[in-house]
Amino acid sequence: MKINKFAKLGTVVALSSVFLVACGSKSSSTASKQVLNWNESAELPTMDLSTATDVVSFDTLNNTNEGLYRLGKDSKIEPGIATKTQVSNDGMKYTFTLRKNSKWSNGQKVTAKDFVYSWQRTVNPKTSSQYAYLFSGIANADDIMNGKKAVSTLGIKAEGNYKLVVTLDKKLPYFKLLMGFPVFFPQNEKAVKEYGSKYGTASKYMVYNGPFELTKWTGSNLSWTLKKNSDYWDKKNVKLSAINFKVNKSTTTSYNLYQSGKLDETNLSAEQAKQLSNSKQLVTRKGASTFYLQYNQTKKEYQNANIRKAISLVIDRKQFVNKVLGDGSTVAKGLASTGLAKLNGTDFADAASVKSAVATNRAEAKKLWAKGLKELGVTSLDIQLLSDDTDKAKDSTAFVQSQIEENLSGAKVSVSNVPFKTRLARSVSGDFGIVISGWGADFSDPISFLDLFTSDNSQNNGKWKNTEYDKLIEASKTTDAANTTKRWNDLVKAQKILLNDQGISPLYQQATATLVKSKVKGVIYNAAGVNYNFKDTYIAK
Amino acid sequence: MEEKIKLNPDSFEALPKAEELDNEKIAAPSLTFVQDAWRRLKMNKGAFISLWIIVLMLIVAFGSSFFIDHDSLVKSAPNYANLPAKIPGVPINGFNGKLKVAGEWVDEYKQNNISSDKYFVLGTDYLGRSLAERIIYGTKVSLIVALVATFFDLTIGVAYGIISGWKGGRVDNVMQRIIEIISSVPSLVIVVLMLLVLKPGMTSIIAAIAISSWTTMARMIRAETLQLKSQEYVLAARSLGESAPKIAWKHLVPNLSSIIIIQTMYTIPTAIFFEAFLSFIGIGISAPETSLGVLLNDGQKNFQFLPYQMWYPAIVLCVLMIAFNLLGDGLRDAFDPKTRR
Amino acid sequence: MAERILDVKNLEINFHTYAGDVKAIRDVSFHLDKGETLAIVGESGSGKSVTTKSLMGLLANNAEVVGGSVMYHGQDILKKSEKEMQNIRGKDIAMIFQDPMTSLDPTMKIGQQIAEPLMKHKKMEKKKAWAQALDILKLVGIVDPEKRINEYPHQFSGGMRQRIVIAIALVCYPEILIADEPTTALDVTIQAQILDLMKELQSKIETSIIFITHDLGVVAGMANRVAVMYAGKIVEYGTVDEIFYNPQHPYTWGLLNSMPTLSSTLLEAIPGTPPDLLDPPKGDAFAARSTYAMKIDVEQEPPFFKVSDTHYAATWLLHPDAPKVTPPTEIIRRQKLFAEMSVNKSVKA
Amino acid sequence: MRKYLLKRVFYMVLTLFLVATITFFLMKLMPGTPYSNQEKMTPQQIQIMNEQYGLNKPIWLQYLIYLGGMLHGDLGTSFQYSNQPVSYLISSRIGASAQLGLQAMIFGVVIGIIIGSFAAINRNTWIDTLCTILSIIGKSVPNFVLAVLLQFYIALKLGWFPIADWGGFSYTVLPTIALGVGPLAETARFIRTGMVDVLNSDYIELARAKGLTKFGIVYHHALRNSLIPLVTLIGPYTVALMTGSMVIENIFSIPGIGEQFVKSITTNDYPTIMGVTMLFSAGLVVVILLTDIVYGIIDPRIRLSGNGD
Repeated sequence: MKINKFAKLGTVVALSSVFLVACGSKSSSTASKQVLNWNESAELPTMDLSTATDVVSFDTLNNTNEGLYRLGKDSKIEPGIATKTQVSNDGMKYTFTLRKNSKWSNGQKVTAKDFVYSWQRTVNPKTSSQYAYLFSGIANADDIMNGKKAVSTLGIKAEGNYKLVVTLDKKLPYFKLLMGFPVFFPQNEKAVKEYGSKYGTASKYMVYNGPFELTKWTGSNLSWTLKKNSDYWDKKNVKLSAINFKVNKSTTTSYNLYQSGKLDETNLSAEQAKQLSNSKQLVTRKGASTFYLQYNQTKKEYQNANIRKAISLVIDRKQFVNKVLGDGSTVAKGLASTGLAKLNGTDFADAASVKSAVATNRAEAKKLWAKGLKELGVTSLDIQLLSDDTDKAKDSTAFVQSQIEENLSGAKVSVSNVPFKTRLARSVSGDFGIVISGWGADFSDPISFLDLFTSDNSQNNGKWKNTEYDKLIEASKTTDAANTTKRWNDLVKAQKILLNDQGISPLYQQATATLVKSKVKGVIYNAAGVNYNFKDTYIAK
Repeated sequence: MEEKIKLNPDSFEALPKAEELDNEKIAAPSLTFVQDAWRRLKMNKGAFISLWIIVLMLIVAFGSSFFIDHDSLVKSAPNYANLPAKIPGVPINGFNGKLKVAGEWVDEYKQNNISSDKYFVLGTDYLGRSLAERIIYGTKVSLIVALVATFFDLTIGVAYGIISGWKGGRVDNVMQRIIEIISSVPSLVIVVLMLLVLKPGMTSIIAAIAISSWTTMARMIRAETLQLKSQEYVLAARSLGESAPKIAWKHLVPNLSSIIIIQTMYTIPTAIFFEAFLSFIGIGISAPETSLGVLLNDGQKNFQFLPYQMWYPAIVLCVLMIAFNLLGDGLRDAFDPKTRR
Repeated sequence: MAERILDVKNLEINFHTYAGDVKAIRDVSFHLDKGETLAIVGESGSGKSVTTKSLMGLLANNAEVVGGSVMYHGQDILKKSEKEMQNIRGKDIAMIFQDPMTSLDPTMKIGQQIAEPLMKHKKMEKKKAWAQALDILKLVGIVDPEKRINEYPHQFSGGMRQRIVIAIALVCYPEILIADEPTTALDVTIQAQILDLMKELQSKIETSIIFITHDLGVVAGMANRVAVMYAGKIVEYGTVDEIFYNPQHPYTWGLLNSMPTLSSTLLEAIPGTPPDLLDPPKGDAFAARSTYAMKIDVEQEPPFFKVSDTHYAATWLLHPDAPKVTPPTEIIRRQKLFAEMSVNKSVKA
Repeated sequence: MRKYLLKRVFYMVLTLFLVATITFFLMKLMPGTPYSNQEKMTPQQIQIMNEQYGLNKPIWLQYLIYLGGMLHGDLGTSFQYSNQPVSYLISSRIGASAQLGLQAMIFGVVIGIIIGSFAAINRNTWIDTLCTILSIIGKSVPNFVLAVLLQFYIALKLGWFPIADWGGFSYTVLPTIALGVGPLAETARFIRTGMVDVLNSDYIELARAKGLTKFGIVYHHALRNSLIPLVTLIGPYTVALMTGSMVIENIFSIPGIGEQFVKSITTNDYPTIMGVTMLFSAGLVVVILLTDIVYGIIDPRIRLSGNGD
């Protein structure tokens, strides 16, 4: 009851404040209260965009710095430093005109040279950027990363201070999306040189050109503050005066804080989400990440398609997402996540879905299982199930284990939940039977997923191989790259092949349940790449 | 002096010898050391009750092996997920299938359309598995971890202590340095490091706890052995040419037994705590096996909504720890000759 | 007649234990005159220490005074509150304990330990109390007291520590000094020194002493009167000479017989062990160990029979109807000496 | 005395050296790599990165380099925070942990002494029983369970103290209690037993014979004598507080070492794991040495017998 009343009141106030803001007259009356208290579940490891690898770093970089574009709602491109973009007819050359009123927090102007410097620094093997692979496609990037060419040969040139020219090796249909990802942001050479090894290790060892400036971050503490950047070119549209971030690793703690009003947002554990499923403040952040079973096809039992299909058919995914996870995660339709890309109003996930690949049919499963065992000439099978040691991963393994053991006679599942990096290492070395892992898109394009399972991809730990699949993916990057429909069809076909053969068994598309106070408006969340953009956020009241 | 007492003429006859001897018997029953300890333990109500609680828990936990096996652990029934306790014929809120949701008692069984003849005595967990079953199984696992780890602690610690104390001199010096080094790293850190290297699981936890926790036992045994070594009966045995292992077994171990028993009683709750702690920080027992620590960890995540999921395992864990601690105290008092009256 | 400062009447003390009530003190009466030394002698467990602790109000928690009175300056000490007792302890009645190794606080300078009673009872300032502590240290024969007053107990030998314990007891010049086996834990050579010291101090400080011991040899030189205790009762009391040379109770005979003398080379132990006081025997508690036991000894408790004005003994042997028995030869020898002594005395008189 | 100290310090260094060695090689046995995006990196990049972290060198050389660095207080660079020296990570977080630990120790010891002596003075009465029950419960309830309960009931429901975070004194109250209850229970039990022993000793009887008041006896004699052995418990307490901080800091979101340690375990951050392990060991070894010295200073029996062995 109470919640309802407040919620209504909230909307009214929100509407009126939107009105006021729209008029562009008064924002000072709300300015004093424009402080957001945000929960983080992990520390901020670095502010060096070349070496960042984690969500928190990228999110923070996205709000304190700015590249050519910003990613707005639904991954729409919004203006950043680039005021004008020209693409050559063959799509291999981009010319950006930069705004002249963007400034670093050390007083220097943001120029095209900063981009050149930043990109070269990232692809330089010496920097050992773990995200440099995203540069693949930009002229000479791959060769530079492999140490075959000099850094200066990278396909980026500054023509004067405010004109930037980028040349590509191959067409990148998603190139503009990439520009919203912090790895492609500019870096101030003076700052990098001046701070040396301390660059990006504390808020004072970093310069900013985005809507906010990072403060109170010592490099290892559990709280920091984003303060409105008074030098930001679009500062009049930035409404928040500060965002206080607080790391709480226990969702129990963060929920307690949220309830007591110390936080305006908290992420929820699956159990909390289940209990709060009726709350008006519950916001489910749908991720662009899919979790799936990956079979180790260097082992003969998993080379058997019947075994793989039987295992897939036995899992009741609906029950899993609703009853076990209960955090808004949905049954995966395929590999690429829903909402990632659309063509003519059709979502890629729908277009490329294979119903039987994610269905439950236990009778069929038992038949296939028996058949598979016969083909293998065994009566029982020990299955090593590997996954992370997060709560969700533990729930997943427990559920999958129970589904397999209950329904497939002769199956004996042993589970190991290990830390993320250990899991990665074991995946890479092939020390697993089935691994439950997930992949999140770096940018909003199916290729971000489908690339994983080409036979030569280093991340194809299960070593699933399909020549036609490889060909289709290759075609989408080369011959069909320019033709949107053809490229689309290639990718749809490829995913169907993958699913029909159960190269992987998709489980669910991840969502994160969060609680957000209803007074918080205008939070932009994107599933792929960087998640949060607070530029337009404000507190209604 | 006036005599108010009647004196018989034969009163002053000398006493026959037999009667004399009769008077020499000692009125209080003579008790052996163990009997005396047992009597004293029985006098200590807390310790005695604890003993029975532990026995009961052992019986329930290990007796359950016939009913609760791997299959019932693995089996999930998400339809029944997160139901509160419902005991037939108990109309008390909290035990009748009702749960306090936003300040009001709601019948979760009804809400989830569960047939009215379905009962979960302690409710269910997030996968719809009976919490009672899991707690019993978890208790068993916790006890196994504790008992096996304690067994190693005991054998390593006692043997090490006796050897170190018996040999003395340089051997003792070196052995004590080794103990010093081991105990200069917090044992929990050792356990954590061991678990990182070993594959997670019960065996690793037992091994890790066993490796790190025997030093206290070894120290105490050594100190006592040093004292016993110079006792006459040990010297006598030595001078009669008995072999060292024989002396250790026949003379030292029996005399060390009270220390060993008491120390064991304290090691067990420590091991239980270690296991719970490891599971709590997420490197303990892995699914589908469960333990009190795992249940506690699962429960605390949801404490605001389903407090019973933490309370029940917490109560069982605390009762277990209290029982072992009280029994340990009781045994210490019972065996300690200083408090013998 | 000397002033009677302490009068114990029919004292009965029980200890509550798991097995039942131990009747540790059974109907004990004695008195103490000003300036005299009364020795209470008996085997361990005979109730000597319990008796004296009851005088100090220092009985253990499970002890209960069942009956009797302890009159001190006309007041019954047993009826006094803890608070009132605190003002008597250390000031009027002081005590020396058996084991000097454990009766000093290991963590406190001895100066402070001696000064404590002064600060408590005489309300002295610390400085003054320490000055007086220094004096008493000199008195008890500590060498270099100025230095040693600042030392800790473990830096002293056993004999020195006992001197300190004595110093603590005497620092307030108490009226009664209870010495509970003060020399038992010491070497024989030190024993003599301590005993001499006590005698010397008694004359200086004019205190009455209740001297508890199991060692009759020590008594001879120290005490004016002796009470022999057995199984929670006093079985015989009299002057030193009466006890030593005209003992009447078979237990006293046994004690004397087991004591080395110049003339006898053969020592005889008393056979058997003391009775269990949980269930004390009905008659004479010593009957079971006595070679002179009679039927009546196991039936009825003997009353005190008067031997002289100062000498009483509780044994049926003194009953007029009792057969005359022959005591051990050593006792006969002593009684002979006693007879000679009394003749001499009367001659002198 | 000086010789004894030198000997002790020598053994201390030796111990730390061995701990460092063992931890180092244990870490080398651990599965996994420090990189979270290994598959996406080119061999060239991985090679350069291995060079940066010194992972391409033979293990014995890595070991020597590690030891060499440690002598200069250099514990390497964290794997989870890029370019962040482990020594900085530790030093920036040690304050909170130390404050919390110290407060918990003081809280536990002081309250424990009060409860324990109260129980001993009133032994075998209901007060004693109550104190014993309380201390048994305190010893038996795991601190992380207590922390969750305190946070929920005291902080959230009653609102007496902040729920989490690290700010002023009020923020430290609940974590201090959660962390200090273990030492409190231990102290109470220890003091009770010790004081019962002391109260039964001859010198207390002598003190009573002096006519001292009950308070005087307890304060001047009993407490002093039962407190001295308590010093020996400070070592074990330090251990308990170090390890306890791992979960307590997590639950109360306190930027401390324990919290960092757990994080580095789950992220394979070997340099940090090693660094914290070394810190814990060094802390413990120093505390043990200090308690031995302090014990010698406050106990006259050891102080004046010279070597204190």
